[in-house]
Amino acid sequence: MLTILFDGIAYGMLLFVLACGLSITLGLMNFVNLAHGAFAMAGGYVTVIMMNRYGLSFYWCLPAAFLVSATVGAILERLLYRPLYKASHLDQVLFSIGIVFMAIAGVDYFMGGQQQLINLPPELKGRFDFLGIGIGRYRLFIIVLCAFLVVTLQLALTKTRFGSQLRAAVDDGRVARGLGVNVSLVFSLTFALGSGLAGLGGALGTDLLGLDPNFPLKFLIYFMIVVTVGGTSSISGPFLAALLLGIADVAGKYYVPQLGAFIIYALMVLVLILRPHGLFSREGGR
Amino acid sequence: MISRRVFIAGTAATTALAAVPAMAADVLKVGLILPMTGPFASTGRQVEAGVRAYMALNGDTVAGKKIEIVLRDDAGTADQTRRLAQELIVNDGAKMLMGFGLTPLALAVAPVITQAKVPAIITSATTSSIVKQSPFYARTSMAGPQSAVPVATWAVKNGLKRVVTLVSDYGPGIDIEKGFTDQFKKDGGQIVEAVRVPLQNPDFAPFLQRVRDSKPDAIFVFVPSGVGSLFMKQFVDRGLAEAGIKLIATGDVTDDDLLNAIGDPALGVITGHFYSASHDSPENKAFVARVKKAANIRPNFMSVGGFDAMALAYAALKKTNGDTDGTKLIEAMKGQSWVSPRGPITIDAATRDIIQDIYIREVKKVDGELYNVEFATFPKIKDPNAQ
Amino acid sequence: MTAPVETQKLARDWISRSNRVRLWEIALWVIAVAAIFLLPSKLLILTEITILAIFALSLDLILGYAGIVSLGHTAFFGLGAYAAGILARDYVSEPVTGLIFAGFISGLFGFATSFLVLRGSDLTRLMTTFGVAMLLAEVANQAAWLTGGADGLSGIMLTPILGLFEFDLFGRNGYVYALVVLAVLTFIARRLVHSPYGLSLKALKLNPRRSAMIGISATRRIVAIYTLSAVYAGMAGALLAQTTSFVSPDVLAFHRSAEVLLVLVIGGTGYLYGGVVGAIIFTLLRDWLSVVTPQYWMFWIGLILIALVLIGRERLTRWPALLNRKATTRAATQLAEEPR
Amino acid sequence: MTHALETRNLSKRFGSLVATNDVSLSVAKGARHALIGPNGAGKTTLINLLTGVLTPSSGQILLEGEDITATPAHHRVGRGLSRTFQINQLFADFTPLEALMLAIGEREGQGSMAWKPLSKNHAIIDEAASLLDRFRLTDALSTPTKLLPYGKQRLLEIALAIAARPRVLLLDEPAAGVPEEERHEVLGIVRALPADVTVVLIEHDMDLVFSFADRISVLVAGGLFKEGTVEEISHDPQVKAIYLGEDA
Repeated sequence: MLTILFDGIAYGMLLFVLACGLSITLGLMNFVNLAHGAFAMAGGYVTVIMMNRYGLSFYWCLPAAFLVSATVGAILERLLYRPLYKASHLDQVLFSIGIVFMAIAGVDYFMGGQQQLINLPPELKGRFDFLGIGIGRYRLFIIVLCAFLVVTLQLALTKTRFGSQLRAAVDDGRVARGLGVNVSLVFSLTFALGSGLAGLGGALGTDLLGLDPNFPLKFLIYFMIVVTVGGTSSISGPFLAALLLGIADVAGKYYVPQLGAFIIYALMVLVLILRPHGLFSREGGR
Repeated sequence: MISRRVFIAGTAATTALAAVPAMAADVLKVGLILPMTGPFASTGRQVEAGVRAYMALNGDTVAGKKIEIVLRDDAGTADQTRRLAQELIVNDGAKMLMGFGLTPLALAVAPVITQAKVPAIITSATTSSIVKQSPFYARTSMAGPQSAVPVATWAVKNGLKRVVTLVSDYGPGIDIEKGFTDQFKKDGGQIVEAVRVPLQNPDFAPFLQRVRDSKPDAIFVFVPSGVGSLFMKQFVDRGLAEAGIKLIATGDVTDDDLLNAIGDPALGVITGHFYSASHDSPENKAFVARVKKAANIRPNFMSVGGFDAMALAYAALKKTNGDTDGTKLIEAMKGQSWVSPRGPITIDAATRDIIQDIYIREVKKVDGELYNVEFATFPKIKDPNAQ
Repeated sequence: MTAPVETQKLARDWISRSNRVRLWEIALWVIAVAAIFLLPSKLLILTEITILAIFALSLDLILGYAGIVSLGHTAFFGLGAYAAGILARDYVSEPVTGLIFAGFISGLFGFATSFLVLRGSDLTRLMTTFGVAMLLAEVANQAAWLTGGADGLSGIMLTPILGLFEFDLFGRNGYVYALVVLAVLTFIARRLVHSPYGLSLKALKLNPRRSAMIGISATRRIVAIYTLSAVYAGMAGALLAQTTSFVSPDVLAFHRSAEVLLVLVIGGTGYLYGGVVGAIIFTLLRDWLSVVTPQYWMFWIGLILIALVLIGRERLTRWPALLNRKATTRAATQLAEEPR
Repeated sequence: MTHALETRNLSKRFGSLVATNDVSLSVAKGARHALIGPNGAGKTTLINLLTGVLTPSSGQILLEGEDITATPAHHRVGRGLSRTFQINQLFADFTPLEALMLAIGEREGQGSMAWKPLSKNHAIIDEAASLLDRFRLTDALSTPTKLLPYGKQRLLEIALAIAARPRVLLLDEPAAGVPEEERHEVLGIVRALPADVTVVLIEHDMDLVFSFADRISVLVAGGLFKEGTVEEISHDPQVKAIYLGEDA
C-alpha cells in the first residue's frame, strides 16, 4: 500500500519534470507546444547514445541530456517558434505536430525503431525494505532529484531577478516590457529551461518509461493532463497535478488493472468540465 | 503511435502496369504484407528475412513457376492491410498472400481471401480464432497458446504450484492466459491471480507490485517481445527474484532478437517456445547463417514463421504441380509435414493450423552471447483452444 | 424606405453569384465519376480518399465554419465505424441502414459532447476533444465483448447495398457507394453554408463579440453544427467499416485526428471542398513519399506541415479563392488588418 | 413615464479596481443623450454593462422599465438595445452586404434557417440594399470588410447596429479614428438617425456632442459626476476644470 504510494510519487515527480516546461511555455507564451515530448525524447536518446555507444556513466548523462535538450530548444525557439507566438492555436498545433513527426521519423532513421534499453549503475538497481515499504533505489533517486529540482525551481522563481521577470512576463507581457524587462530574452531562456528539464526527464525516464521513437506521442496525453489539470499560472499547480496523476495512475493499475487508463482520461475530462482553467489555477486565470 | 501507415501504392501503380504482360504462366506472385514501419517494424523485418532466406536456400523456381515476392508495408494498420491484400489480388494478380504481423491485421483480410479464393499463410499473428475466419487461411507461426501449455505442465512438475499469470490484454494474450490456466489447473496447480496489462503500457511497476504482494511460487508472463525487454528490467528491479518468485514465460519475453540487449538480467529465465536460434539441427544452422549473412540480424521466431510459410507454399505448388488455383493450393497445404529449422512441423489437415514441438528453454551464455538453450521437448502440440 | 432599384439588383445578383455552382466544382465531380471507368485498378485507394474527404468535410463544418479546433474528431469517426460494424455483425447487414444508424449514434454522441466545447478557450477545447476521443478509444478497448477489444471487430458480413449492389472485390460498388454519400453530404453542407444559418456560423467564427451584439445565440448554433459534424464523421466511419468489413481499434487512435486536421488544412478550410482536395493531395503525397523514402515519409509530412504554417496557410491555400470571382478582390491586396 | 434606459446603483469592480461606481442614470425616450468624461472614466465599461458584455457586480439595468440585468447579451438585442463599438467589431471576411443580411436575418429570427438559400431571401436582400444606400456603402457592396477604408468600416459598424432596428442605440465614439475627409459622412449619418430611436452617445468630439445631444452626463472615475442640459454642462466650471480643460 505505502509502496504503491511511493511508486506513485516517483512516477508523478518524473511526470512533473517532464511536463513543467510545457506548462511554462503555455502560461508564458500562450503557445500550445505539442512537440514538448520531442525534447524529452532528445534527452533520452542522448543518454542512450552516451551510455551504450561511449560507455559513459549514467550520472554524466543527466546534465548532458539537460544541456543538449536546452540547446536544441533554444535554437528552435529562435528559429521556428518565435514567429508563431502570435499565430492562432490551430497553427501552433499543426506546427508542433509537424515537429513531432519529424522528430519521430528522424530518430527512427538514426536510431531504429526498437525499444532502447540502458543499464543503470548497480547502486541504483534493486530495492530495499524500509519499515515494511519496498523502496526501489532508482525510484528513490528520482524522488530525491526531482524534489531538489522542484525546490530549486520554486526558489529560482520567487527569489531571483530572472524569476520575478518571468512572473511579470507571465502576468502581463506588455506591462513587463514597459518596465524594461527583455521579454524576448526571458522567453528564450524559459523555453530553453523548459526543454532542458524535459530532456532531463527523458533521461531519467528511459529506464522507467521505456524509450522508442513514438515517445513524444505516447506521453503527450500525460503531459497535457498535467498542464490542463494543474493550470499554467504557477509551478505548484502542475506539480500537484503531476503527483496526483502519478499516484492515481499507479494506484489505478494496482487496484483496478482492468480500468487502467480509463480512470485517468475520465478524470481529466471531468476536471475540464468543472474547472476549465485547471484544478489548481487561481480564479479567473487565463 | 502515429500514422506511419506507409503503403507503397506508388510501387503498386508501377508494378500493376508492368503486371499485365508479366502474368505469363511461368511467374507466380506471392503478396507479402508486413508492418515494415511503425512500432511493429521489427516483426516485418524478421519475417521478410525468413522468406528471403528460404528462397536463397531453395531457389526461386518451383514446379516450373518462378516465384516473385511483392512486399507491401501496412505499418500495422488494419484497413491498410485489407486494401493492400485486395490490390495485390486484383491488380497484381497475386496467387498467394503471406505475412500479417498482428491479429487485427489478419482478421481484416479474411473476408477478402474468402471472396477471392486466394490462400493466405499467416507468418506471425497467433490468436486461435484467425484460421477459422476463412477456409483459405493456413498458419506457420504458432496456434494460440501452443507455447504456453507445455510451460504449465513443466511448472507443476518442477514444484511451482502457485502461479500468478500476467498477460497483455489482447487476443493472443487472452488465448495464452486461458491455455496456460486450463492446463495448469488440470495438472493440479493453483492460479493465485490473473493480471492483464494494457497492450501499450509504459510502467509495469504497479502490476509487478501486485504480483509481489500475492507471494506466488512463480509468475507466468506473456507480453509482446518489444515490451518484454522492458518487463524484464522492471522484474529484476522490483526484486521479485529475491523474493523467491520465479519467472516463467513464453518465448516472446526472451525474443532472440532482443535477448542480448536485455542482458544479464535475463539469465536463468525459463521459457517455452517453438523456436530458438540455438536449436541444434543442420536445417537451423543453415537458416541462421543465411539470415545473419543477408540481413545481419539473429533470426527469431517471427523469422522462422516466414521461412516456413515459403516452405509450405513451395510444398503446395509441388503437390498441385504448378496449378495456382486457390482451392487446390489450400487443399494441397493440408497435412503437409516437413522438418523446419525449428524442428518437425505439420499443417493440421482439419484446421489448417500448425502442429509443432514446443521446447522448454533456459537463458544461458554461449560464446559470450545470450541464447535460449533448449532442455526439454514436448512433441506435437496442437492448439488446445481448437479442440 | 426603398432603395433604388439598381442597388437591389446589384445585391441580388451578387448573392446569387456567390451561391452559384462553379465550373471547377462540376469538373471535380465529373472526374470523380469518370474515375470509375478510367482507373478501375485504383478504386480502392479512391474509396479511401473519398472516405477521408467525408471525414475532413465533417471537420470543416466545425473548424472552417464555426471555428472550433478539435484534436479528437476521430471519436465520431470511430464511433460511427463501430456502430455500423456492430449493427452489421449482430442485427442488420444492409449497408445503408448501417450508415444511417451510425450517423444517428455519432450525432447523439456529438450532441452530448457539444456542451463541452461551448465554453473555454481553444486550449480547453483541444484538450476536451482529445480527452473524449481517448476515453472512447479506451472504452472500445475495454468492452471486448462488444467491440472485439484490441483485436478489432471482425465477422462483419454485409448484404448488397439496398439489396441490389454487392461489394465486389474490385471495390467498384464500394467506391460508387462512398462517392454517392460524399455527394449527398456535400450537397447538404453546401445548402447549409449558403443559408442564413451558415452565414451566422461564419459570423460566430469571425467575431463572436459582434455576433452577440446582433443577437446571435451562439449556444444553439454551435450545438447544432457540432452535432451535424458528428453525424458526418460517423457516416465516414461507417463507410470505412462497411467497405473493409472490419473495424480495428485504430479508428479511434490519435493519429486519425491529427491526420484529418492535416488533410483539411492542406486543402484549405471554409469552402467545403478543402476536405476533398486535401484528401487527394495528402493521399497521393503520402503514396509518393512512401515510395521515395519508404520508412521516413513521416519526416517529410512533418516538414510540409511546418512549412505550411511558417509560410502561412492562408497564402498557400488561397487557390480556391482565386477560382472564385468573388474573392479575386480579396486576394489582390491586404490593406487593412483584421479589425479585432 | 418609463425611461428608455435606466440604471440603478450600478457598480462594477475588477478586484480592487472600481470601474463603475454606483451609477444611476436615466435616459428618456427619444433622447439624444451624451456620455462624456476623461479617459479611464469608465464610459466603455458602462456601455459594456448596459449591453451585457460584462456582468455588473451590483445594481440594476432597466430597458423600457423591464429589468434586463441578468438577460444575456444576445437577448438584449432582441429587446431593442443595440450598440456600436469604440474599436470596430466587424466581420473581416464578409462583404457589407453579407454582414447586413446577417444582422437583418437575425432580427427577423431567420438565423437558424438552414435550408433556405440566402439568395431566395429577397426581402432581406432588399432591406440590406436600402441600408447600403443609406449608409453610402453601395459601391463597397461586394468588397470584403477588411479591405474597406476605415471611414467605410465605421459606417458599416453603425449600419450593423441600425439593422437590428433598435429602440435604444448606444454609440461608442462613432467618429473616433475617422480621417477628417470621411468624418462628415459619419457625422451626417449619426445626425440623421430617426427621431424615435433613443441614442446614447459616447464621444470626445465636443463639437459633435454639443451639436447633437440634448442631455449630457459626465463620468469621472467610474462615478456619475454631473448631469444636465448642454447649456448647463458646457458652462459648468467644475466640468470645465476636470474634463474640458484637460482635453483642450
